[in-house]
Amino acid sequence: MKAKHTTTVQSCQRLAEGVYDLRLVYETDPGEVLPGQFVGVYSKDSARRLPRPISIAGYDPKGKVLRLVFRVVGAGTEEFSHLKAGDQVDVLGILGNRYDLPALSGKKVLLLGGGIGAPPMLCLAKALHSLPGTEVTAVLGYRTNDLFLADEFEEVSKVVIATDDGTAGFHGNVVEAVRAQNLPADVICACGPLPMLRGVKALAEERRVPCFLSLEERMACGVGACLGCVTKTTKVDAHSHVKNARICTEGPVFNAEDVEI
Amino acid sequence: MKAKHTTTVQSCQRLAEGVYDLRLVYETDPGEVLPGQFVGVYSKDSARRLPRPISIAGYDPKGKVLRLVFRVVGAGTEEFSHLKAGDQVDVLGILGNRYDLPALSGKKVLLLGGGIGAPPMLCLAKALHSLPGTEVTAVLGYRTNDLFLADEFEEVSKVVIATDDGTAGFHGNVVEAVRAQNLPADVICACGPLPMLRGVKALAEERRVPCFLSLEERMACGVGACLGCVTKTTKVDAHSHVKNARICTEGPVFNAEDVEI
Amino acid sequence: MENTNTKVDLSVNIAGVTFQNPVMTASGTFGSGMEYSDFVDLNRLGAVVTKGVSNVPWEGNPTPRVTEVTGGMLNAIGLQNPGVEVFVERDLKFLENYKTRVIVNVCGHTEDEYLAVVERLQDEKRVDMLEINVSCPNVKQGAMAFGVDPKALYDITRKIRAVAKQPVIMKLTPNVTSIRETAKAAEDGGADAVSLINTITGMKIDVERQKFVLANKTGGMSGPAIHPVAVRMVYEAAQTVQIPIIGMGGISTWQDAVEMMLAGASAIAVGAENFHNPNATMEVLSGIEDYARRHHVAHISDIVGAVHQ
Amino acid sequence: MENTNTKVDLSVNIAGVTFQNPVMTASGTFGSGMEYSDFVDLNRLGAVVTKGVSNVPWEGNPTPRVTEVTGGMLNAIGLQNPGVEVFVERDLKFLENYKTRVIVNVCGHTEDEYLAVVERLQDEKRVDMLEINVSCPNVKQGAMAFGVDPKALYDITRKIRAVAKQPVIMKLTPNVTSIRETAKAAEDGGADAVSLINTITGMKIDVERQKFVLANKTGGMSGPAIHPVAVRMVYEAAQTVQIPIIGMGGISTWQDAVEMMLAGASAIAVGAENFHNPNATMEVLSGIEDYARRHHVAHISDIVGAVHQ
Ligand SMILES: Cc1cc2nc3c(=O)[nH]c(=O)nc-3n(C[C@H](O)[C@H](O)[C@H](O)COP(=O)(O)OP(=O)(O)OC[C@H]3O[C@@H](n4cnc5c(N)ncnc54)[C@H](O)[C@@H]3O)c2cc1C
Ligand SMILES: Cc1cc2nc3c(=O)[nH]c(=O)nc-3n(C[C@H](O)[C@H](O)[C@H](O)COP(=O)(O)OP(=O)(O)OC[C@H]3O[C@@H](n4cnc5c(N)ncnc54)[C@H](O)[C@@H]3O)c2cc1C
Ligand SMILES: Cc1cc2nc3c(=O)[nH]c(=O)nc-3n(C[C@H](O)[C@H](O)[C@H](O)COP(=O)(O)O)c2cc1C
Ligand SMILES: Cc1cc2nc3c(=O)[nH]c(=O)nc-3n(C[C@H](O)[C@H](O)[C@H](O)COP(=O)(O)O)c2cc1C
Ligand code: FES
Ligand code: FES
Repeated sequence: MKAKHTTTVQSCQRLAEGVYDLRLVYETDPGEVLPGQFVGVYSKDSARRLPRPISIAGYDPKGKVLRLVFRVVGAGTEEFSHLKAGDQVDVLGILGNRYDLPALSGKKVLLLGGGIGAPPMLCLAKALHSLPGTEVTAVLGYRTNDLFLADEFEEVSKVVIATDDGTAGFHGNVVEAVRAQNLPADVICACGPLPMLRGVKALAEERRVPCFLSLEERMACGVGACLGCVTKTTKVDAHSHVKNARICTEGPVFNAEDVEI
Repeated sequence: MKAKHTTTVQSCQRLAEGVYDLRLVYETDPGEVLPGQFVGVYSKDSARRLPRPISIAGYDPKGKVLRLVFRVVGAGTEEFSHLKAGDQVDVLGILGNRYDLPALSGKKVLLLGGGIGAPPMLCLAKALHSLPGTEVTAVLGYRTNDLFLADEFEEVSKVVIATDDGTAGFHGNVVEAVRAQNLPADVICACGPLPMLRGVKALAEERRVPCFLSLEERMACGVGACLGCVTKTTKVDAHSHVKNARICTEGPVFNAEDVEI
Repeated sequence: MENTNTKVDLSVNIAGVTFQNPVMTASGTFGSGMEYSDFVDLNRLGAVVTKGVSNVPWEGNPTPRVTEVTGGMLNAIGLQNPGVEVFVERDLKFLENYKTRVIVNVCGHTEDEYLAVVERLQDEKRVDMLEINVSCPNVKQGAMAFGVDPKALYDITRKIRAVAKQPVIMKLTPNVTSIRETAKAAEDGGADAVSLINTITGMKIDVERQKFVLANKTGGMSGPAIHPVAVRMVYEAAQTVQIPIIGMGGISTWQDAVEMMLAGASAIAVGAENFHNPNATMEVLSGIEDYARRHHVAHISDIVGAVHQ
Repeated sequence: MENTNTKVDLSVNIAGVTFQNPVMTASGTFGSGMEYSDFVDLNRLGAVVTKGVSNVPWEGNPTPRVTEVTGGMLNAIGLQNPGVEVFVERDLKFLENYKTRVIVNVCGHTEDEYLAVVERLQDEKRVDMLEINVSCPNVKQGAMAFGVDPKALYDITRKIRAVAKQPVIMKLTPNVTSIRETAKAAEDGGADAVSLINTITGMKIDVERQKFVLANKTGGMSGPAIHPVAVRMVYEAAQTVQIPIIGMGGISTWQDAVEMMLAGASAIAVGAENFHNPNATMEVLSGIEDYARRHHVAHISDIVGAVHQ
């Protein structure tokens, strides 16, 4: 059951320049929460009507605590960055599909997170960590050495850092890091900016390994009704009957083979 | 110098059902503040663009503390009622003209305040209280016995209470109360709903005493630029050159003779 | 104006079709109801108005297709839809599970395309009314052209009216000099009702990138920002035509809905607000009912056009 | 895109008149500058555009004349003004104290009334340009009619152009099916520039009282809510005409102003935002300057219409 929930801010902390870690406590159980899913966060300002899609960086079912990590890019995220413990926030969802954990179980999984694409990968890394025989390597790309979440990845996976300016780890982007270090993978999961995802898709094709991508697009409804958020697909989509799939509903996680990006 | 000021909430207290007492501390000196003037209070919600005109109920020049007493009638005043100490509020002004204190000095002054028209009368009553030989009687009209500010009027003036439902004081409106009790006056000052002001104007004409009215109208700019807030005048207005005067600039206090209401 | 317990008759009649209440969903903002059935009991709606459907599947526009603007949004979906066959087999079938009325929104590039859909739906029992979208600003070819030219609108209305077995609602665009003229053209062409407003064409430019935010450059604006324009147009249309009006455009609260009805709308539709508040239709509905009680309105249809009196 | 210290040339040229920067005030929202001179150093403005002036004093509409709507406001001032004589003697005289450019907005009920004002201003040195308001939706008679009919607009433009000694800006209404047509009509009639948009006609009804909020029933909508429509129309006009465009409608930030210039406006005007932020013009100006620096724009006029390229 999708629903619009009222949540209460537990904390909102700055992780790096412009990057915040927000913990929201649900009043009512949002149901099962899985890596890859997202929520829509509403602004309190009545001029800003659309929910902001933010990936789930973590969820604690005991306390019903949702963790979101976001970068300030505009008025909505700016507003969220000022949230204080006790504030109320309206949240749509849990929304979207999820990474197929059974399919990843027991494999060498390469997780690629570019910039603010890292948070959903952390949620996935933690889930994979508890699956026996699963070897996880996270390759995290940042602009500079103002890293965030890397320490938490360390706890559940091998970590490779790449920075655009070379101030930490590998000097270059995540795909270049994987190539340079020839990191092995049975399967690749990635989230980040589109150019990076294109590179990841190409890499996976070269290596002939399965690859799952978290896609992003501007959204309105978040629940599959408006057809605002589609991605081009290689085959006719079962729901839309055209070569378009709704990222909010059929995604955000897609098999790289199925989408044209 | 008119200016848009940033103020900080000192307190916001409920006085009666839906009526709040807001104290705002100016950062920079707003200049002289006199009875009859008003400010424009801005909403924090970016969908609400226009300042809400609110009369000055009091001002402490030492602490630069402005006092506003308002009734919740819509989204803006609803928002203001939730203000907490420490919140920041943007305020336009001190705006508008003022009651002519020298002209009232030494007279028997009848102050008529209907409902949320009482607050500016309190500011005036306090100012008159310090003028030697001035005798002030405040006639305050309420819907019910959920009175507000009456106790403060008691400290600086004689007080007559009138209620619409007769649950306190005189059963009827303020004009009826003045007539019934044949309250004496050299001059009348009044603020309240338009039907009441019409009654006050008629009363003053009958008695042939000077009468000053605080008028209200929907405003946009608050500073005389938009011509949104005019009242009909009996003679051609010096600024507009038509029979219209700007309530925000030539008013809000008008000699009853000069306006057609 | 205290609450009373009198029962309010919320039903409205439009062109012979009775709706249990005046609250509908605006086409394209509610799919065929399926996506919102977690939030809303579809049985409680006056009608589900479905997303525009064409004779064959349409791909729609490239992305980005949506963006936010002050008090609303722009969309340029471009009428992506699976075509009328899939629509009948899947969406109409889904709606058979509900007792609410169904209004099918129809789009096309050419008269023939519109007529093909209308014909295909002739014998579909689940279709209570047709709403003809002659006003979608997001398809390059056709559509909008019918909506802005009174003569073209009159013609296509006549042709559709001749073929349709269900009552026909012509959906009007606000992007015109005179809504009176287009409303009249629809009425003269035989429309059983008009609905308005569709979106107002707008544009957003990303100043840092110096590029259009939407792939389509322009998009249709909806949401609370357009409400005052919608109310004005409903009012003008109501002054001009005798046929019923379904009012929409920026309705986000019951007050907005009542305002639209007072201006002359027999029923109203909630559009982009569903994205802001998926429960909006239900809140609007209970607000309307409450309003009627407080104002001692026995039949909600009594308030339609009340401001004209 | 780091800050550099290069000096940006903010000046713009419109029909031979040079403005020190592209930031103007929108007519009717700034009086003649006097009321905002506490807030804004008028010398820093690109131009003061004055409130509409007619040949004789106008009383305007009854009150309420203004009300708020989501992201904006409605106004139905009805062009109250003291008439051109008082305007010349008082307002123009006041403006002699400032070096900023002056654009005088002109209104009338009939062609003759417009022409009377234009003639009276012929030899007034303080008048740099005229802006002809053929688009005010709040006067019952005249005005709006000229603005929505391309033929009438063409005619009045020609007549005014023949009499005016200053360059003429025709101010266009957004309440039309095609802004391209009206912009073209103005250009063909000899306008030296066009300005757009004026307000979009809207309505607000008080649902509890079942009455119109504005005495005039309808009012013109302005503020951020109309910005996307204004950008779209400026873009369309820029595609259509060669004469310069002054862009306005919902500009509240420098981003909005830059957006308008990218869409094709040579200069921009801040209107209702002055009521929200009396310092808005100055903030917009410094934001534009900063933007130009960050984007290494030497002359601000280089960004005009950049999104078309
Ligand atoms: C499935 C999904 C998951 C996401 N997860 C995260 C995350 O975990 N952390 C994070 O920081 N960001 C995430 N994003 C991006 C995030 O949604 C945007 O940064 C955010 O919406 C910007 O809002 P704003 O009001 O600050 O920006 P503005 O630019 O002021 O927003 C204006 C409008 O554009 C939309 N918008 C702007 N940028 C984007 C974008 N990149 N993607 C989608 N919509 C956008 C906004 O939602 C809003 O409707 C995700 C996006 C999607 C689609
Ligand atoms: C000179 C002056 C002094 C005033 N002093 C006081 C006071 O001391 N205490 C008090 O409680 N109220 C006072 N008012 C009335 C007060 O301005 C309105 O109640 C308030 O603006 C309502 O805002 P809202 O957002 O709650 O209502 P909404 O109805 O949501 O407001 C919508 C718009 O209408 C305007 N508006 C609504 N009602 C009025 C009104 N009665 N007068 C003017 N504008 C209105 C609002 O400012 C806003 O622009 C005064 C009004 C004026 C003109
Ligand atoms: C995402 C989206 C898709 C829409 N699709 C359609 C459509 O397919 N057919 C149609 O007639 N109107 C369509 N509309 C217009 C709405 O039905 C409605 O007329 C308009 O949005 C104004 O109402 P609102 O402000 O309540 O959204 C669409 C609107 C939106 C926001
Ligand atoms: C109160 C008010 C008065 C106006 N008066 C005039 C006028 O006299 N002449 C005119 O051409 N436009 C007038 N306008 C329109 C503005 O100049 C401007 O075109 C419109 O408001 C859109 O810009 P904005 O959204 O920035 O306000 C007026 C607008 C407002 C809000
Ligand atoms: S955001 Fe509406 S369908 Fe995905
Ligand atoms: S509110 Fe603008 S002139 Fe008074």
